[in-house]
Amino acid sequence: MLMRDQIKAAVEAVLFVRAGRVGMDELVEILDIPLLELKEILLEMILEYNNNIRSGLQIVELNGGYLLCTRPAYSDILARMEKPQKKRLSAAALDTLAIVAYRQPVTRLEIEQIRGVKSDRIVNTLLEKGLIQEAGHKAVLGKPILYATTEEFLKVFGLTSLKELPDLEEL
Amino acid sequence: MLMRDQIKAAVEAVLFVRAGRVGMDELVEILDIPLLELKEILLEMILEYNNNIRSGLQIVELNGGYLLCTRPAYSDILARMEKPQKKRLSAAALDTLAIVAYRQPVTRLEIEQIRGVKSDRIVNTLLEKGLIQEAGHKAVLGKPILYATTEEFLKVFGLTSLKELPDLEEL
Amino acid sequence: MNYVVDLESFHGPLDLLLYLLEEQQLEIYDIPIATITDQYMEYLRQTGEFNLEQMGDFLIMATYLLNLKSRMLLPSRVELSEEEDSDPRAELVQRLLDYKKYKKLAECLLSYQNGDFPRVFFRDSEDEISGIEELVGDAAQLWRSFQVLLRDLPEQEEKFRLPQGDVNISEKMEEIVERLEQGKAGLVLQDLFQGVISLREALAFFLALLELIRLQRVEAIQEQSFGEIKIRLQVAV
Repeated sequence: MLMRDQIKAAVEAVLFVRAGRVGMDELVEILDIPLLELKEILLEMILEYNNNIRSGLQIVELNGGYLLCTRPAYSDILARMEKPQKKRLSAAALDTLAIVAYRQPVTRLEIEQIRGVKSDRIVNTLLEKGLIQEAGHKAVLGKPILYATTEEFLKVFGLTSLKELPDLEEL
Repeated sequence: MLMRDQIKAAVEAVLFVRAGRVGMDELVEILDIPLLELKEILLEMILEYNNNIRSGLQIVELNGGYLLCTRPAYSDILARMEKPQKKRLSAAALDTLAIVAYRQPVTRLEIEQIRGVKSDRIVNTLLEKGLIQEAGHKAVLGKPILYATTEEFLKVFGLTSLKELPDLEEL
Repeated sequence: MNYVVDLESFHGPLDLLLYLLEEQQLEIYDIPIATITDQYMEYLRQTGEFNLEQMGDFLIMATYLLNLKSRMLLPSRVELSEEEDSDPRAELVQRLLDYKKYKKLAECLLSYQNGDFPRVFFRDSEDEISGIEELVGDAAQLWRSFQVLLRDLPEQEEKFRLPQGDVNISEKMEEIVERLEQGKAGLVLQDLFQGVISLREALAFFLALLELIRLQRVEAIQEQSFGEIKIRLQVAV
Protein backbone atom coordinates (compact mmCIF):
# COMPACT_ATOMS: atom_id res chain seq x y z
CA MET A 1 0.00 0.00 0.00
CA LEU A 2 1.37 3.36 -1.05
CA MET A 3 1.41 6.42 1.18
CA ARG A 4 -0.29 9.52 -0.14
CA ASP A 5 3.02 11.23 -0.92
CA GLN A 6 4.21 8.14 -2.70
CA ILE A 7 1.05 8.07 -4.76
CA LYS A 8 1.68 11.63 -5.81
CA ALA A 9 5.23 10.78 -6.77
CA ALA A 10 4.00 7.76 -8.70
CA VAL A 11 1.38 9.82 -10.56
CA GLU A 12 4.07 12.32 -11.46
CA ALA A 13 6.33 9.55 -12.74
CA VAL A 14 3.52 8.05 -14.83
CA LEU A 15 2.53 11.40 -16.34
CA PHE A 16 6.19 12.11 -17.02
CA VAL A 17 6.85 8.88 -18.84
CA ARG A 18 3.83 9.19 -21.09
CA ALA A 19 4.47 12.10 -23.41
CA GLY A 20 0.76 12.86 -23.57
CA ARG A 21 -2.56 12.43 -21.86
CA VAL A 22 -3.05 9.54 -19.45
CA GLY A 23 -6.68 8.52 -19.08
CA MET A 24 -8.24 8.45 -15.65
CA ASP A 25 -9.16 4.78 -15.94
CA GLU A 26 -5.64 3.94 -16.98
CA LEU A 27 -4.28 5.80 -13.95
CA VAL A 28 -6.63 3.86 -11.69
CA GLU A 29 -5.41 0.62 -13.19
CA ILE A 30 -1.71 1.44 -13.05
CA LEU A 31 -1.78 2.80 -9.52
CA ASP A 32 -4.39 0.40 -8.23
CA ILE A 33 -6.22 2.89 -6.03
CA PRO A 34 -9.89 3.90 -5.99
CA LEU A 35 -11.06 6.47 -8.56
CA LEU A 36 -12.36 8.91 -5.98
CA GLU A 37 -9.15 8.94 -4.01
CA LEU A 38 -7.16 9.42 -7.20
CA LYS A 39 -9.33 12.34 -8.28
CA GLU A 40 -8.80 14.02 -4.93
CA ILE A 41 -5.06 13.47 -5.14
CA LEU A 42 -4.90 14.88 -8.66
CA LEU A 43 -6.77 18.00 -7.62
CA GLU A 44 -4.29 18.47 -4.77
CA MET A 45 -1.39 17.94 -7.12
CA ILE A 46 -2.70 20.47 -9.62
CA LEU A 47 -2.94 23.04 -6.83
CA GLU A 48 0.50 22.21 -5.49
CA TYR A 49 2.05 22.50 -8.91
CA ASN A 50 0.34 25.82 -9.51
CA ASN A 51 1.62 27.22 -6.24
CA ASN A 52 5.14 26.01 -6.66
CA ILE A 53 6.95 28.83 -8.39
CA ARG A 54 10.06 26.73 -8.56
CA SER A 55 8.44 24.32 -10.98
CA GLY A 56 8.33 24.93 -14.71
CA LEU A 57 5.68 22.26 -15.09
CA GLN A 58 1.95 22.01 -14.60
CA ILE A 59 -0.67 19.28 -14.60
CA VAL A 60 -3.55 19.86 -16.99
CA GLU A 61 -6.84 18.04 -17.36
CA LEU A 62 -7.65 17.09 -20.92
CA ASN A 63 -10.55 15.02 -22.22
CA GLY A 64 -11.04 13.20 -18.95
CA GLY A 65 -7.35 12.49 -18.51
CA TYR A 66 -4.32 14.28 -17.17
CA LEU A 67 -1.07 15.36 -18.66
CA LEU A 68 2.11 17.00 -17.56
CA CYS A 69 3.30 19.96 -19.60
CA THR A 70 5.33 23.15 -19.20
CA ARG A 71 3.95 26.43 -17.98
CA PRO A 72 3.23 29.04 -20.64
CA ALA A 73 5.55 31.48 -18.83
CA TYR A 74 8.56 29.60 -20.16
CA SER A 75 7.57 29.45 -23.81
CA ASP A 76 10.22 32.01 -24.83
CA ILE A 77 12.98 29.97 -23.34
CA LEU A 78 11.67 26.67 -24.63
CA ALA A 79 11.22 28.03 -28.13
CA ARG A 80 15.01 28.48 -28.13
CA MET A 81 15.52 24.76 -27.76
CA GLU A 82 16.42 23.10 -30.97
CA LYS A 83 13.64 20.84 -31.94
CA PRO A 84 14.90 17.48 -33.10
CA GLN A 85 14.05 17.68 -36.80
CA LYS A 86 10.49 18.79 -36.31
CA LYS A 87 9.05 19.25 -39.71
CA ARG A 88 7.53 22.61 -40.44
CA LEU A 89 4.05 22.53 -41.82
CA SER A 90 3.54 24.10 -45.21
CA ALA A 91 1.41 27.22 -45.50
CA ALA A 92 -1.27 25.17 -47.26
CA ALA A 93 -1.26 22.66 -44.40
CA LEU A 94 -1.59 25.47 -41.86
CA ASP A 95 -4.49 27.03 -43.78
CA THR A 96 -6.29 23.73 -43.88
CA LEU A 97 -5.56 23.01 -40.25
CA ALA A 98 -6.94 26.42 -39.27
CA ILE A 99 -10.17 25.66 -41.07
CA VAL A 100 -10.50 22.24 -39.42
CA ALA A 101 -9.66 23.70 -36.00
CA TYR A 102 -12.36 26.35 -36.16
CA ARG A 103 -15.04 24.60 -38.16
CA GLN A 104 -14.76 21.10 -36.76
CA PRO A 105 -16.25 18.72 -37.50
CA VAL A 106 -15.93 19.69 -41.15
CA THR A 107 -16.05 17.85 -44.49
CA ARG A 108 -13.40 18.01 -47.18
CA LEU A 109 -15.83 19.82 -49.46
CA GLU A 110 -16.40 22.52 -46.87
CA ILE A 111 -12.64 22.96 -46.56
CA GLU A 112 -12.32 23.23 -50.32
CA GLN A 113 -15.08 25.82 -50.49
CA ILE A 114 -13.21 28.03 -48.09
CA ARG A 115 -9.76 27.48 -49.56
CA GLY A 116 -10.93 27.63 -53.16
CA VAL A 117 -8.67 24.72 -54.11
CA LYS A 118 -8.80 20.94 -54.16
CA SER A 119 -7.66 19.76 -50.78
CA ASP A 120 -7.69 15.97 -50.83
CA ARG A 121 -3.92 15.64 -50.79
CA ILE A 122 -3.42 18.11 -47.99
CA VAL A 123 -6.18 16.46 -45.94
CA ASN A 124 -4.46 13.10 -46.40
CA THR A 125 -1.16 14.57 -45.32
CA LEU A 126 -2.71 15.99 -42.15
CA LEU A 127 -4.36 12.62 -41.47
CA GLU A 128 -1.03 10.85 -41.89
CA LYS A 129 0.68 13.29 -39.57
CA GLY A 130 -2.02 12.56 -37.01
CA LEU A 131 -3.01 16.23 -36.75
CA ILE A 132 -6.58 15.59 -37.84
CA GLN A 133 -8.78 12.52 -37.64
CA GLU A 134 -12.02 11.25 -39.04
CA ALA A 135 -14.96 12.14 -36.83
CA GLY A 136 -17.97 10.35 -38.24
CA HIS A 137 -20.03 11.18 -41.27
CA LYS A 138 -22.13 14.20 -42.07
CA ALA A 139 -25.83 13.39 -42.36
CA VAL A 140 -26.18 14.69 -45.90
CA LEU A 141 -26.22 13.08 -49.33
CA GLY A 142 -23.19 10.87 -49.82
CA LYS A 143 -22.46 10.79 -46.09
CA PRO A 144 -19.14 12.62 -46.44
CA ILE A 145 -16.46 12.05 -43.81
CA LEU A 146 -16.14 14.69 -41.13
CA TYR A 147 -12.73 15.76 -39.87
CA ALA A 148 -11.66 17.09 -36.48
CA THR A 149 -8.34 17.95 -34.85
CA THR A 150 -6.49 15.48 -32.62
CA GLU A 151 -4.65 15.65 -29.32
CA GLU A 152 -1.47 15.60 -31.36
CA PHE A 153 -2.67 18.86 -32.89
CA LEU A 154 -2.94 20.41 -29.42
CA LYS A 155 0.51 19.08 -28.60
CA VAL A 156 2.18 20.51 -31.69
CA PHE A 157 0.65 23.92 -31.13
CA GLY A 158 1.11 23.90 -27.37
CA LEU A 159 -2.55 24.19 -26.46
CA THR A 160 -4.15 22.43 -23.53
CA SER A 161 -7.64 22.88 -24.98
CA LEU A 162 -9.31 24.05 -28.18
CA LYS A 163 -10.73 26.93 -26.16
CA GLU A 164 -7.29 28.49 -26.12
CA LEU A 165 -7.43 29.16 -29.86
CA PRO A 166 -7.72 32.87 -30.66
CA ASP A 167 -11.28 34.06 -30.99
CA LEU A 168 -12.53 33.89 -34.56
CA GLU A 169 -14.75 36.94 -34.25
CA GLU A 170 -11.95 39.11 -32.92
CA LEU A 171 -9.96 38.80 -36.10
CA MET B 1 16.87 38.78 -15.86
CA LEU B 2 15.40 35.69 -14.30
CA MET B 3 15.18 35.15 -10.54
CA ARG B 4 16.87 32.07 -9.14
CA ASP B 5 13.57 30.27 -8.65
CA GLN B 6 12.55 31.10 -12.19
CA ILE B 7 15.83 29.75 -13.48
CA LYS B 8 15.16 26.51 -11.66
CA ALA B 9 11.68 26.32 -13.13
CA ALA B 10 13.07 27.03 -16.59
CA VAL B 11 15.74 24.34 -16.21
CA GLU B 12 13.07 21.90 -15.15
CA ALA B 13 10.93 22.80 -18.17
CA VAL B 14 13.86 22.40 -20.56
CA LEU B 15 14.87 19.03 -19.12
CA PHE B 16 11.23 17.95 -19.21
CA VAL B 17 10.65 18.82 -22.84
CA ARG B 18 13.79 17.11 -24.06
CA ALA B 19 13.21 13.46 -23.42
CA GLY B 20 16.92 12.90 -23.00
CA ARG B 21 20.17 14.45 -21.90
CA VAL B 22 20.64 18.19 -22.33
CA GLY B 23 24.28 19.23 -22.64
CA MET B 24 25.66 21.82 -20.26
CA ASP B 25 26.67 24.16 -23.08
CA GLU B 26 23.22 23.91 -24.58
CA LEU B 27 21.65 24.77 -21.21
CA VAL B 28 23.92 27.82 -20.93
CA GLU B 29 22.84 28.93 -24.38
CA ILE B 30 19.12 28.36 -23.89
CA LEU B 31 18.96 29.98 -20.46
CA ASP B 32 21.55 32.64 -21.19
CA ILE B 33 23.22 32.55 -17.76
CA PRO B 34 26.88 31.97 -16.84
CA LEU B 35 28.14 28.40 -16.67
CA LEU B 36 29.25 28.59 -13.06
CA GLU B 37 25.94 29.90 -11.83
CA LEU B 38 24.09 27.24 -13.78
CA LYS B 39 26.26 24.48 -12.30
CA GLU B 40 25.54 25.71 -8.83
CA ILE B 41 21.82 25.85 -9.53
CA LEU B 42 21.78 22.34 -10.95
CA LEU B 43 23.55 20.97 -7.87
CA GLU B 44 20.91 22.62 -5.71
CA MET B 45 18.14 21.24 -7.87
CA ILE B 46 19.52 17.71 -7.69
CA LEU B 47 19.54 17.93 -3.90
CA GLU B 48 16.05 19.39 -3.75
CA TYR B 49 14.66 16.71 -5.99
CA ASN B 50 16.31 14.01 -3.93
CA ASN B 51 14.84 15.38 -0.72
CA ASN B 52 11.38 15.82 -2.09
CA ILE B 53 9.63 12.55 -1.43
CA ARG B 54 6.56 13.81 -3.24
CA SER B 55 8.33 13.83 -6.57
CA GLY B 56 8.63 10.75 -8.71
CA LEU B 57 11.36 12.38 -10.74
CA GLN B 58 15.05 13.01 -10.30
CA ILE B 59 17.76 14.95 -12.07
CA VAL B 60 20.78 12.92 -13.08
CA GLU B 61 24.14 14.05 -14.39
CA LEU B 62 25.19 12.16 -17.46
CA ASN B 63 28.24 12.71 -19.66
CA GLY B 64 28.54 16.37 -18.77
CA GLY B 65 24.84 16.98 -19.31
CA TYR B 66 21.69 16.62 -17.28
CA LEU B 67 18.67 14.45 -17.59
CA LEU B 68 15.27 14.39 -15.94
CA CYS B 69 14.04 10.86 -15.34
CA THR B 70 11.88 8.83 -12.98
CA ARG B 71 13.13 7.47 -9.68
CA PRO B 72 13.97 3.78 -9.60
CA ALA B 73 11.50 3.31 -6.73
CA TYR B 74 8.62 3.63 -9.19
CA SER B 75 9.83 1.24 -11.84
CA ASP B 76 7.32 -1.46 -10.82
CA ILE B 77 4.43 0.90 -11.30
CA LEU B 78 5.78 2.26 -14.54
CA ALA B 79 6.20 -1.25 -15.89
CA ARG B 80 2.42 -1.57 -15.67
CA MET B 81 2.00 1.24 -18.19
CA GLU B 82 1.16 0.30 -21.68
CA LYS B 83 4.14 0.57 -23.95
CA PRO B 84 4.32 3.61 -26.22
CA GLN B 85 1.16 3.46 -28.30
CA LYS B 86 1.37 0.55 -30.61
CA LYS B 87 0.37 1.61 -34.04
CA ARG B 88 -1.93 -0.52 -36.08
CA LEU B 89 -1.48 -0.41 -39.80
CA SER B 90 -4.24 1.20 -41.82
CA ALA B 91 -6.46 -1.05 -43.91
CA ALA B 92 -4.86 0.34 -47.08
CA ALA B 93 -1.39 -0.41 -45.74
CA LEU B 94 -2.45 -3.89 -44.73
CA ASP B 95 -3.92 -4.61 -48.17
CA THR B 96 -0.80 -3.44 -49.90
CA LEU B 97 1.42 -5.37 -47.54
CA ALA B 98 -0.65 -8.50 -48.13
CA ILE B 99 -0.15 -8.17 -51.87
CA VAL B 100 3.60 -7.69 -51.49
CA ALA B 101 3.83 -10.57 -49.02
CA TYR B 102 2.00 -13.04 -51.23
CA ARG B 103 3.08 -11.89 -54.66
CA GLN B 104 6.65 -10.82 -54.01
CA PRO B 105 8.64 -9.62 -55.79
CA VAL B 106 6.01 -7.36 -57.20
CA THR B 107 5.94 -4.01 -59.01
CA ARG B 108 3.89 -1.03 -57.96
CA LEU B 109 1.79 -1.39 -61.10
CA GLU B 110 0.95 -4.97 -60.20
CA ILE B 111 -0.08 -3.82 -56.74
CA GLU B 112 -2.28 -1.15 -58.28
CA GLN B 113 -3.88 -3.66 -60.62
CA ILE B 114 -4.94 -5.78 -57.67
CA ARG B 115 -6.01 -2.92 -55.43
CA GLY B 116 -7.63 -1.00 -58.26
CA VAL B 117 -6.28 2.30 -56.91
CA LYS B 118 -3.12 4.37 -57.18
CA SER B 119 -0.69 3.10 -54.58
CA ASP B 120 2.45 5.20 -54.84
CA ARG B 121 1.91 6.92 -51.51
CA ILE B 122 1.11 3.80 -49.59
CA VAL B 123 4.13 2.02 -51.11
CA ASN B 124 6.31 4.92 -50.00
CA THR B 125 4.85 4.76 -46.51
CA LEU B 126 5.61 1.04 -46.27
CA LEU B 127 9.13 1.69 -47.54
CA GLU B 128 9.58 4.39 -44.90
CA LYS B 129 8.32 2.11 -42.18
CA GLY B 130 10.84 -0.46 -43.34
CA LEU B 131 8.18 -3.12 -43.94
CA ILE B 132 9.00 -3.51 -47.63
CA GLN B 133 12.15 -2.90 -49.62
CA GLU B 134 13.25 -2.61 -53.21
CA ALA B 135 14.27 -5.92 -54.67
CA GLY B 136 15.73 -5.25 -58.08
CA HIS B 137 13.98 -4.42 -61.32
CA LYS B 138 11.54 -6.39 -63.40
CA ALA B 139 12.87 -7.32 -66.83
CA VAL B 140 10.07 -5.64 -68.78
CA LEU B 141 9.68 -2.32 -70.54
CA GLY B 142 10.62 0.54 -68.22
CA LYS B 143 12.39 -1.80 -65.81
CA PRO B 144 9.97 -1.09 -62.94
CA ILE B 145 11.18 -1.51 -59.36
CA LEU B 146 10.25 -4.74 -57.64
CA TYR B 147 9.23 -4.78 -53.99
CA ALA B 148 9.57 -7.47 -51.36
CA THR B 149 8.94 -7.70 -47.63
CA THR B 150 11.72 -7.11 -45.09
CA GLU B 151 12.90 -8.77 -41.90
CA GLU B 152 11.15 -5.98 -40.06
CA PHE B 153 7.94 -7.19 -41.68
CA LEU B 154 8.50 -10.69 -40.26
CA LYS B 155 9.20 -9.16 -36.86
CA VAL B 156 6.08 -7.02 -36.81
CA PHE B 157 3.88 -9.90 -37.87
CA GLY B 158 5.56 -12.37 -35.58
CA LEU B 159 6.78 -14.69 -38.31
CA THR B 160 10.10 -16.43 -38.46
CA SER B 161 9.87 -17.02 -42.18
CA LEU B 162 7.64 -16.18 -45.13
CA LYS B 163 6.69 -19.85 -45.26
CA GLU B 164 4.67 -19.29 -42.12
CA LEU B 165 2.23 -17.03 -43.94
CA PRO B 166 -1.19 -18.71 -44.10
CA ASP B 167 -1.46 -20.76 -47.25
CA LEU B 168 -3.46 -19.21 -50.05
CA GLU B 169 -4.33 -22.49 -51.72
CA GLU B 170 -6.01 -23.83 -48.61
CA LEU B 171 -8.93 -21.54 -49.13
CA MET C 1 7.44 44.39 -67.34
CA ASN C 2 7.58 40.86 -68.51
CA TYR C 3 7.97 38.23 -65.86
CA VAL C 4 6.59 34.83 -65.12
CA VAL C 5 4.42 34.48 -62.08
CA ASP C 6 4.84 31.39 -60.02
CA LEU C 7 1.31 30.23 -59.36
CA GLU C 8 2.68 27.56 -57.06
CA SER C 9 3.59 30.25 -54.59
CA PHE C 10 -0.05 31.19 -54.27
CA HIS C 11 -2.09 28.76 -52.24
CA GLY C 12 -4.98 29.14 -54.62
CA PRO C 13 -7.06 31.59 -56.63
CA LEU C 14 -8.40 33.33 -53.52
CA ASP C 15 -4.87 33.90 -52.34
CA LEU C 16 -3.94 35.41 -55.69
CA LEU C 17 -7.00 37.68 -55.60
CA LEU C 18 -6.16 38.84 -52.10
CA TYR C 19 -2.63 39.55 -53.25
CA LEU C 20 -3.87 41.60 -56.21
CA LEU C 21 -6.23 43.57 -53.98
CA GLU C 22 -3.63 44.20 -51.31
CA GLU C 23 -0.96 45.14 -53.81
CA GLN C 24 -3.13 47.97 -55.05
CA GLN C 25 -4.64 48.75 -51.68
CA LEU C 26 -8.12 48.04 -52.90
CA GLU C 27 -11.07 47.45 -50.62
CA ILE C 28 -12.41 43.93 -50.44
CA TYR C 29 -15.88 45.40 -49.93
CA ASP C 30 -15.78 47.30 -53.20
CA ILE C 31 -13.83 45.22 -55.66
CA PRO C 32 -13.37 46.79 -59.10
CA ILE C 33 -14.28 43.54 -60.83
CA ALA C 34 -13.29 44.60 -64.34
CA THR C 35 -9.80 45.65 -63.28
CA ILE C 36 -9.22 42.68 -61.04
CA THR C 37 -10.46 40.24 -63.65
CA ASP C 38 -8.11 41.68 -66.24
CA GLN C 39 -5.19 41.52 -63.85
CA TYR C 40 -6.07 38.02 -62.79
CA MET C 41 -6.24 36.88 -66.42
CA GLU C 42 -2.96 38.62 -67.11
CA TYR C 43 -1.35 36.65 -64.27
CA LEU C 44 -2.63 33.41 -65.68
CA ARG C 45 -1.37 34.34 -69.13
CA GLN C 46 2.08 35.12 -67.83
CA THR C 47 2.28 31.87 -66.01
CA GLY C 48 4.62 29.50 -67.68
CA GLU C 49 4.70 25.94 -66.46
CA PHE C 50 2.03 24.90 -64.07
CA ASN C 51 0.57 21.94 -62.41
CA LEU C 52 -2.59 20.98 -64.21
CA GLU C 53 -4.60 20.02 -61.17
CA GLN C 54 -3.83 23.34 -59.54
CA MET C 55 -4.44 25.27 -62.74
CA GLY C 56 -7.97 23.88 -62.78
CA ASP C 57 -8.84 25.76 -59.62
CA PHE C 58 -7.42 28.96 -61.05
CA LEU C 59 -9.39 28.53 -64.25
CA ILE C 60 -12.64 27.96 -62.37
CA MET C 61 -12.07 31.25 -60.61
CA ALA C 62 -11.25 32.91 -63.93
CA THR C 63 -14.58 31.77 -65.36
CA TYR C 64 -16.35 33.02 -62.29
CA LEU C 65 -14.65 36.41 -62.52
CA LEU C 66 -15.43 36.77 -66.21
CA ASN C 67 -19.03 35.94 -65.48
CA LEU C 68 -19.12 38.54 -62.71
CA LYS C 69 -17.53 41.09 -64.97
CA SER C 70 -20.11 40.58 -67.67
CA ARG C 71 -22.93 40.78 -65.15
CA MET C 72 -21.53 44.05 -63.84
CA LEU C 73 -21.24 45.46 -67.35
CA LEU C 74 -24.71 44.49 -68.56
CA PRO C 75 -27.22 47.24 -68.07
CA SER C 76 -30.17 46.00 -66.06
CA ARG C 77 -32.98 46.24 -68.55
CA VAL C 78 -35.60 44.49 -66.60
CA GLU C 79 -36.92 45.49 -63.26
CA LEU C 80 -34.95 43.27 -60.96
CA SER C 81 -36.34 41.37 -58.09
CA GLU C 82 -35.01 42.06 -54.62
CA GLU C 83 -32.69 39.10 -54.68
CA GLU C 84 -31.26 39.73 -58.11
CA ASP C 85 -30.77 43.33 -57.25
CA SER C 86 -28.11 42.48 -54.70
CA ASP C 87 -24.50 43.11 -55.65
CA PRO C 88 -23.26 40.18 -57.74
CA ARG C 89 -19.93 40.58 -55.98
CA ALA C 90 -21.42 39.78 -52.59
CA GLU C 91 -20.53 36.10 -52.72
CA LEU C 92 -16.97 36.76 -53.82
CA VAL C 93 -16.56 39.37 -51.09
CA GLN C 94 -17.78 36.91 -48.48
CA ARG C 95 -15.48 34.18 -49.72
CA LEU C 96 -12.49 36.50 -49.70
CA LEU C 97 -13.32 37.70 -46.19
CA ASP C 98 -13.67 34.12 -44.97
CA TYR C 99 -10.48 33.06 -46.63
CA LYS C 100 -8.61 36.03 -45.22
CA LYS C 101 -9.84 35.20 -41.75
CA TYR C 102 -8.59 31.62 -41.90
CA LYS C 103 -5.33 32.75 -43.37
CA LYS C 104 -4.86 34.93 -40.33
CA LEU C 105 -5.72 32.03 -38.08
CA ALA C 106 -3.13 29.94 -39.87
CA GLU C 107 -0.60 32.63 -39.03
CA CYS C 108 -1.70 32.44 -35.39
CA LEU C 109 -1.16 28.71 -35.42
CA LEU C 110 2.33 29.23 -36.79
CA SER C 111 3.07 31.70 -34.00
CA TYR C 112 1.92 29.15 -31.44
CA GLN C 113 4.11 26.53 -32.98
CA ASN C 114 7.08 28.87 -32.94
CA GLY C 115 6.46 29.83 -29.33
CA ASP C 116 5.81 33.49 -30.23
CA PHE C 117 2.69 33.31 -28.07
CA PRO C 118 2.80 31.88 -24.55
CA ARG C 119 2.22 28.19 -25.02
CA VAL C 120 2.89 25.02 -23.19
CA PHE C 121 5.35 22.42 -24.35
CA PHE C 122 4.77 18.74 -24.06
CA ARG C 123 7.49 16.24 -23.51
CA ASP C 124 9.18 14.97 -26.64
CA SER C 125 8.43 11.32 -26.63
CA GLU C 126 11.24 8.88 -27.30
CA ASP C 127 9.21 7.77 -30.28
CA GLU C 128 9.45 11.09 -31.98
CA ILE C 129 13.13 11.41 -31.35
CA SER C 130 14.20 8.04 -32.59
CA GLY C 131 11.48 7.87 -35.20
CA ILE C 132 10.69 4.38 -34.00
CA GLU C 133 7.09 3.45 -33.65
CA GLU C 134 6.11 0.06 -32.53
CA LEU C 135 3.98 -1.46 -35.23
CA VAL C 136 1.75 -4.36 -34.54
CA GLY C 137 0.12 -6.73 -36.91
CA ASP C 138 -0.68 -10.37 -37.34
CA ALA C 139 -0.38 -12.71 -40.23
CA ALA C 140 -4.01 -13.81 -40.13
CA GLN C 141 -5.06 -10.23 -40.69
CA LEU C 142 -2.74 -10.02 -43.63
CA TRP C 143 -4.13 -13.19 -45.07
CA ARG C 144 -7.72 -11.98 -44.69
CA SER C 145 -6.89 -8.72 -46.46
CA PHE C 146 -5.42 -10.61 -49.35
CA GLN C 147 -8.40 -12.96 -49.52
CA VAL C 148 -10.77 -10.06 -49.81
CA LEU C 149 -8.61 -8.46 -52.46
CA LEU C 150 -8.49 -11.64 -54.49
CA ARG C 151 -12.21 -12.14 -54.21
CA ASP C 152 -12.82 -8.69 -55.63
CA LEU C 153 -10.18 -9.15 -58.26
CA PRO C 154 -11.76 -10.77 -61.39
CA GLU C 155 -13.73 -7.74 -62.39
CA GLN C 156 -10.83 -5.40 -61.91
CA GLU C 157 -8.42 -7.71 -63.64
CA GLU C 158 -10.29 -7.54 -66.94
CA LYS C 159 -10.32 -3.79 -66.68
CA PHE C 160 -6.71 -3.23 -65.80
CA ARG C 161 -4.71 -6.13 -67.13
CA LEU C 162 -1.98 -5.06 -69.43
CA PRO C 163 -0.56 -7.02 -72.33
CA GLN C 164 1.50 -9.84 -71.00
CA GLY C 165 3.51 -12.59 -72.60
CA ASP C 166 0.45 -14.30 -74.07
CA VAL C 167 0.45 -12.11 -77.16
CA ASN C 168 3.03 -13.32 -79.59
CA ILE C 169 3.38 -11.19 -82.68
CA SER C 170 5.60 -13.56 -84.63
CA GLU C 171 3.03 -16.33 -84.18
CA LYS C 172 0.41 -14.01 -85.57
CA MET C 173 2.67 -13.19 -88.50
CA GLU C 174 2.95 -16.85 -89.35
CA GLU C 175 -0.78 -17.26 -89.01
CA ILE C 176 -1.46 -14.41 -91.41
CA VAL C 177 0.96 -15.77 -94.02
CA GLU C 178 -0.59 -19.22 -93.65
CA ARG C 179 -4.09 -17.89 -94.21
CA LEU C 180 -2.99 -15.83 -97.18
CA GLU C 181 -1.39 -18.88 -98.73
CA GLN C 182 -4.65 -20.77 -98.45
CA GLY C 183 -6.93 -18.12 -99.94
CA LYS C 184 -5.61 -17.29 -103.41
CA ALA C 185 -7.47 -14.04 -103.81
CA GLY C 186 -6.09 -12.67 -100.59
CA LEU C 187 -8.03 -11.41 -97.59
CA VAL C 188 -10.02 -8.37 -96.74
CA LEU C 189 -8.57 -6.63 -93.70
CA GLN C 190 -11.66 -7.24 -91.57
CA ASP C 191 -11.43 -10.98 -92.17
CA LEU C 192 -8.18 -10.99 -90.27
CA PHE C 193 -10.02 -10.15 -87.10
CA GLN C 194 -12.67 -12.81 -87.41
CA GLY C 195 -12.78 -14.96 -84.32
CA VAL C 196 -10.58 -12.57 -82.39
CA ILE C 197 -11.86 -12.34 -78.82
CA SER C 198 -9.69 -9.84 -77.08
CA LEU C 199 -8.43 -6.42 -77.84
CA ARG C 200 -4.93 -7.64 -77.20
CA GLU C 201 -5.22 -10.33 -79.82
CA ALA C 202 -6.59 -7.86 -82.34
CA LEU C 203 -3.70 -5.57 -81.55
CA ALA C 204 -1.26 -8.44 -82.05
CA PHE C 205 -2.76 -9.23 -85.48
CA PHE C 206 -2.53 -5.61 -86.48
CA LEU C 207 1.09 -5.29 -85.34
CA ALA C 208 1.91 -8.55 -87.10
CA LEU C 209 0.36 -7.21 -90.29
CA LEU C 210 2.33 -3.97 -90.07
CA GLU C 211 5.50 -5.93 -89.54
CA LEU C 212 4.77 -8.16 -92.58
CA ILE C 213 4.17 -5.09 -94.71
CA ARG C 214 7.42 -3.56 -93.50
CA LEU C 215 9.23 -6.76 -94.40
CA GLN C 216 7.53 -6.60 -97.81
CA ARG C 217 6.13 -10.09 -97.43
CA VAL C 218 2.59 -8.82 -97.62
CA GLU C 219 0.96 -5.89 -99.35
CA ALA C 220 -2.17 -4.00 -98.48
CA ILE C 221 -4.13 -2.34 -101.19
CA GLN C 222 -7.01 0.06 -100.96
CA GLU C 223 -8.43 0.76 -104.40
CA GLN C 224 -10.64 3.64 -103.47
CA SER C 225 -11.07 5.90 -100.48
CA PHE C 226 -13.09 4.24 -97.74
CA GLY C 227 -13.09 1.05 -99.80
CA GLU C 228 -12.02 -2.35 -98.61
CA ILE C 229 -8.42 -2.93 -97.80
CA LYS C 230 -7.18 -6.07 -99.40
CA ILE C 231 -4.24 -7.99 -98.14
CA ARG C 232 -2.23 -10.43 -100.20
CA LEU C 233 1.13 -12.00 -100.28
CA GLN C 234 3.67 -9.90 -102.07
CA VAL C 235 4.83 -11.62 -105.17
CA ALA C 236 8.56 -11.89 -105.29
CA VAL C 237 9.93 -9.95 -108.21
